[in-house]
Amino acid sequence: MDLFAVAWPYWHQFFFIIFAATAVGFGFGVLLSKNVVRMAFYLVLSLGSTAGLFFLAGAEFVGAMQLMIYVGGTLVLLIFGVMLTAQKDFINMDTHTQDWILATIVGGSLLMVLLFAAFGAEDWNTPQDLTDAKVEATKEATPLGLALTGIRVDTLGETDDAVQGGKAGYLMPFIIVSVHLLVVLIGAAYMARTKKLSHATNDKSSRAKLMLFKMEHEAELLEEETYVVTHRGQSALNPLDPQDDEN
Amino acid sequence: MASSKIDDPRVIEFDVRTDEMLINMGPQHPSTHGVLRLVLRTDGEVVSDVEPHIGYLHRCAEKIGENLTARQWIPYTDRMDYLAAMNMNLGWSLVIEKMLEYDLPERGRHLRVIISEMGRIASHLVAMGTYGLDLGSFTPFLYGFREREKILNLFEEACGARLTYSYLTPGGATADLPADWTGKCRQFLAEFKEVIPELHTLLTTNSIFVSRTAGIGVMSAKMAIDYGCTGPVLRGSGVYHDLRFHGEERYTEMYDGYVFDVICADPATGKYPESNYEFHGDSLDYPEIPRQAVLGDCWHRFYVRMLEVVQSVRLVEQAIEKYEATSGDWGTPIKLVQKLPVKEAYMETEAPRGQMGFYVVGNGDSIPWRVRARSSSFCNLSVTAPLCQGILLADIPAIVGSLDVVMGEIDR
Amino acid sequence: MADFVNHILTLEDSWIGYIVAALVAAVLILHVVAVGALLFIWMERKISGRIQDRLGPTRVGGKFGWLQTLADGIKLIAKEDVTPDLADKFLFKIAPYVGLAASYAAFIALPFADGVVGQHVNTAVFFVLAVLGLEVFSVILAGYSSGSKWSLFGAMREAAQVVSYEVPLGMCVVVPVMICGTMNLTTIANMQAGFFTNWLVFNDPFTFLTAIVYFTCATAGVNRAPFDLAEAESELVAGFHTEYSGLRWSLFFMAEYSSMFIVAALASILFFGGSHGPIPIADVLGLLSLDNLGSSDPAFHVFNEDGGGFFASLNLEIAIARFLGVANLLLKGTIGVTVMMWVRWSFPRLRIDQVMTMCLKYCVPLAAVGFLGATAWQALDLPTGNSLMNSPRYSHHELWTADDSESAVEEASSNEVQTPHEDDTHAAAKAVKLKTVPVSVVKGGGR
Amino acid sequence: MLLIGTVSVSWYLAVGAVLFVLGAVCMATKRNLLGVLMGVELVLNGANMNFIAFGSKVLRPQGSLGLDGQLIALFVIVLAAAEAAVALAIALNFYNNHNTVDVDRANELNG
Repeated sequence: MDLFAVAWPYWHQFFFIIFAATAVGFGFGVLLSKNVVRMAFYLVLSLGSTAGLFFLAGAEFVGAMQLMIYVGGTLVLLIFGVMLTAQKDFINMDTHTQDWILATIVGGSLLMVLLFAAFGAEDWNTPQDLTDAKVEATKEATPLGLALTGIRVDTLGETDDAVQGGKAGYLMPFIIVSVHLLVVLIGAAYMARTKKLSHATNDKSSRAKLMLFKMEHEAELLEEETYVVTHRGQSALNPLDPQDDEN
Repeated sequence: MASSKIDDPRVIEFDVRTDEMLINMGPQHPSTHGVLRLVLRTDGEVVSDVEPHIGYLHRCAEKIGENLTARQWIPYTDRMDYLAAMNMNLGWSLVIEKMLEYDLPERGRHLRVIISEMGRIASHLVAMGTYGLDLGSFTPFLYGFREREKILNLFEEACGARLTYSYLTPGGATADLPADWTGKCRQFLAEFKEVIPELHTLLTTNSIFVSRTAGIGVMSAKMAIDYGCTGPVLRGSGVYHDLRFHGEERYTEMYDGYVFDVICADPATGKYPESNYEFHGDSLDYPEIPRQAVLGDCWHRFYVRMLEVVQSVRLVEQAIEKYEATSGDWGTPIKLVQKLPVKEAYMETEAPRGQMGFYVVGNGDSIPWRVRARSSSFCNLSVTAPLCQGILLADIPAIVGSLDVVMGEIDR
Repeated sequence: MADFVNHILTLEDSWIGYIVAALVAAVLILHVVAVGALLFIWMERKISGRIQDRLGPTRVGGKFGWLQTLADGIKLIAKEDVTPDLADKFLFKIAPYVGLAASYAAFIALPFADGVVGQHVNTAVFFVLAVLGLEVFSVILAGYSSGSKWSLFGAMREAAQVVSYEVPLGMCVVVPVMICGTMNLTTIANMQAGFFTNWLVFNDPFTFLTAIVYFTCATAGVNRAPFDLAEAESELVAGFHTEYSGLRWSLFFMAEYSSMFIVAALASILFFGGSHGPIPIADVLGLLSLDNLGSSDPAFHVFNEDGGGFFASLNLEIAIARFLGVANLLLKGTIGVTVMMWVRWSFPRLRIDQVMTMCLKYCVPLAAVGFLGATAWQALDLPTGNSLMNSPRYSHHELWTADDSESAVEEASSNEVQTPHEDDTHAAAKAVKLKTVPVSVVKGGGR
Repeated sequence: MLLIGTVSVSWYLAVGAVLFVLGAVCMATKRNLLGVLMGVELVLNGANMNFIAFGSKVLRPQGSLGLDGQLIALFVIVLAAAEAAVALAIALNFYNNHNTVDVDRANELNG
């Protein structure tokens, strides 16, 4: 019963292992799967687990944004692309063996370097007491939003000008990114536009224009071939109606 | 010719292109009205080509007609346009009567007007309801069917059947209307008039409905004539043609003394005839034609049907009065083994879906030598392919639904 | 909750308490999802029946056909689970679970009442929307893996539609966040306590507009008519679930109905007062006053911390208040769902280009107008709904102070109702003195 | 071991490193253009993980990057969305012009 009675301060580790395992595991899924649709699905799960890790590290807003923009937006776009191009030959594409060998060697050595770096620094590897982690988490996204407008609430008390200058706001990058997004928006719209615009009428869609075009076209024909469409009150010359009786 | 002068807007080039898909829409598909099969060639949502395939409901009705006597074949006409079986009976009856040069008594004539116009109302109600269904609106369908049920109840009282009546026969009808039938019919019409504005609210003037149908599937008058379209499809394109006015004398004299309008927009003004019909006190106000609607589009075809229902109500009201004013014989059905003369006869009638023609050749026997039917839906369906080029996938149910085809009539 | 369980078991801060609490929360939410879906499907049938002049289910389970959905569920479980030959079997089988998991997970951060929430997430607004947005993957995977062209069409439509509609949806959601100065749904709901004039929908004309746009976009976001293009019956047979049958098919519907409820509940939290009724009954009865709102307040626990027996430790007043709150929210969510059903059975379906036009040409500009207008309204300090009623409002002010570098966040003046003038001047004075930045832009009543 | 010890920044960095390397290898080995794109996304996420870990006050109350980590991660997410949109447009154009998504076939500029 001792085990039950003991407080268990390992929630962070517990969820860390779950999320890290899914993130890395499905990351491997992306790498090893041959089917491009399944790759996309594994990527969704991997990035979703990464969002879980963000939550765990106290970056709730970034985690939510990861889910919303990255997983909910970017990856849907990616899957859209996959579906548009997933023809029979391209769903499963094998990798050449020499590519695998080369990539494994390079990737393995890179991983070694990165891991050594990650665990090498004493400061980074110092375990922290995480029992009160939840309280310590950044509570709101407001500091982030203020930082984007150039106000840093975490350096307000800072008297050292150098530190304050070093922790400046992000107004400029924010504007640059906004402009960048606008450019991308216009660029994407430009790339996916219809190349040849149909001739100008004041109608909305090209479909309606097509209809109008047909009608115009046929109105000319109608005159030439002396088809007369009659209406009540007019003299009837309807080709379907040789008797021409009037009620 | 003209296409060289104007840039052809059919040529639309997309930068992002996807692969063409060949898709079977039907014969088992919720919106193809029975067993119509459309083979679509699509690029994403844009349909480049549609080819209708028919024949899934072929039952050799015409050949069977060459092995049965004229009266025996009536049940087979029921199964052609099964939504307007009364009008099919009428067409066959008239052509046999024409062959036999039989003249119907006055009471029978009014009875036929009542029955065939009620059949038209019932058929248009289904057309209206299923059109709503095609566009994703379920409720009008049941509203339409609720009213249709009342008509079917009346028909059931008259002939005992609710779908395949075999009521009108060459020579008249199998029986006279029951004693208090006309009273019930009057009551139905009074109730039904209240419902018509509801249906207009649910569909005709609904802005989503208008945006789904107006400007879609525009068919010019010439095209409608060229493809042999008839009925509301033809009149929706602004061609003033209704066999009840312009048909053979043997058919039009059935409507002698009746006052009603042919629902057809004037192509010059785009306006429908002013309604001079008293509609529960007020003169019936037709709903406004929406700005987006072009003469000959899906909306107009639908609208023509909706207004024709009102004219049918008007006709039935007059017919009931005339029917009650006359007495005596309603016509005797011909004998089961009536010998047909050695001659041929062809006659078209204005069925709800268009001109339904029957052709019969007699050889002196009671069994006709040749029987053929001219189906209105067949010609109406033939415009599907030209109308459905370069449209969106969702417009196909809108266009096919507005043509209101019944496969039983096409495949026979 | 966890503390309470540990108290009962006389354990100090044991993990058992947390597990039990988590299980209880999970099971409760599961009930909302599953029973809610049963109820909503029944409601859909009844409502559609009444709209169409018929009765709907009448036989199973008594007079009103209460158990019709359950009977259907049993039928669906008994049906064969068909997997088409051409399907990508793994993805085909897993797709319905993805959708259900997404809409289930979104409930985690949804506060049913003040303090009744699976997990406090400070960015709950976006968490709910983000997790709900993951539902699109289930549709895409189902559509793609079915090996049917109709399903693929449905999936493509869904992908295009949902990604587009998240833009105006996000913009609408930002408005209450901006007015309340927080993304915490509990706080947003609490700020609308009191009379219904406190509801953000009546805050100013622009929030009213935003609420309407939000509801439209939410309807589109959860694929309900007239935006149900992904399963457009008359065009695509059944869209993405054409090839599904049996239990897997019903899972799609469970996910659909529970996400309908989530967006409706989110609408009621963001714009319609959340768990607070139009009239503060709990306040009038003296069960709960606006003064002690705020779930972070330790005095505001249903179960007293000092242990004792079950009933002794139960804080009855707060429990009743919370019960009323949950009932309020469920009622409001159900009303929202009913409106969606009403719309579904009245209107035809839009075409895909019209859906896109609706989003990009109408919803996005309107949401932008609503956002800018609401911002201007706040900035110009124009009269709001509650200032006309002169009803007090729970205020939530956060001040980032210089001497609080440890947590960077301090909740100041959260547990008392202050008149805005006092509050503002107080904050301003503090801001000057301590170089603090008053963040919240809340305005109270009594202007 | 991990369960008994506590999670430090290093563990997050390790996850980030693994994701990064997986993404890099994915970029190198996949022949499908969209597979390469997925590798890019993984790499970006691996990098993001580092920013979050360094910026986390939970993991390292003293000497953390503070808000900067989260802010940079936000920028990365937003720019990744833009990147994906452009890359997708390129991929679709490539597919339209060459009727393939095999990156090995994109060798027209190969002297």
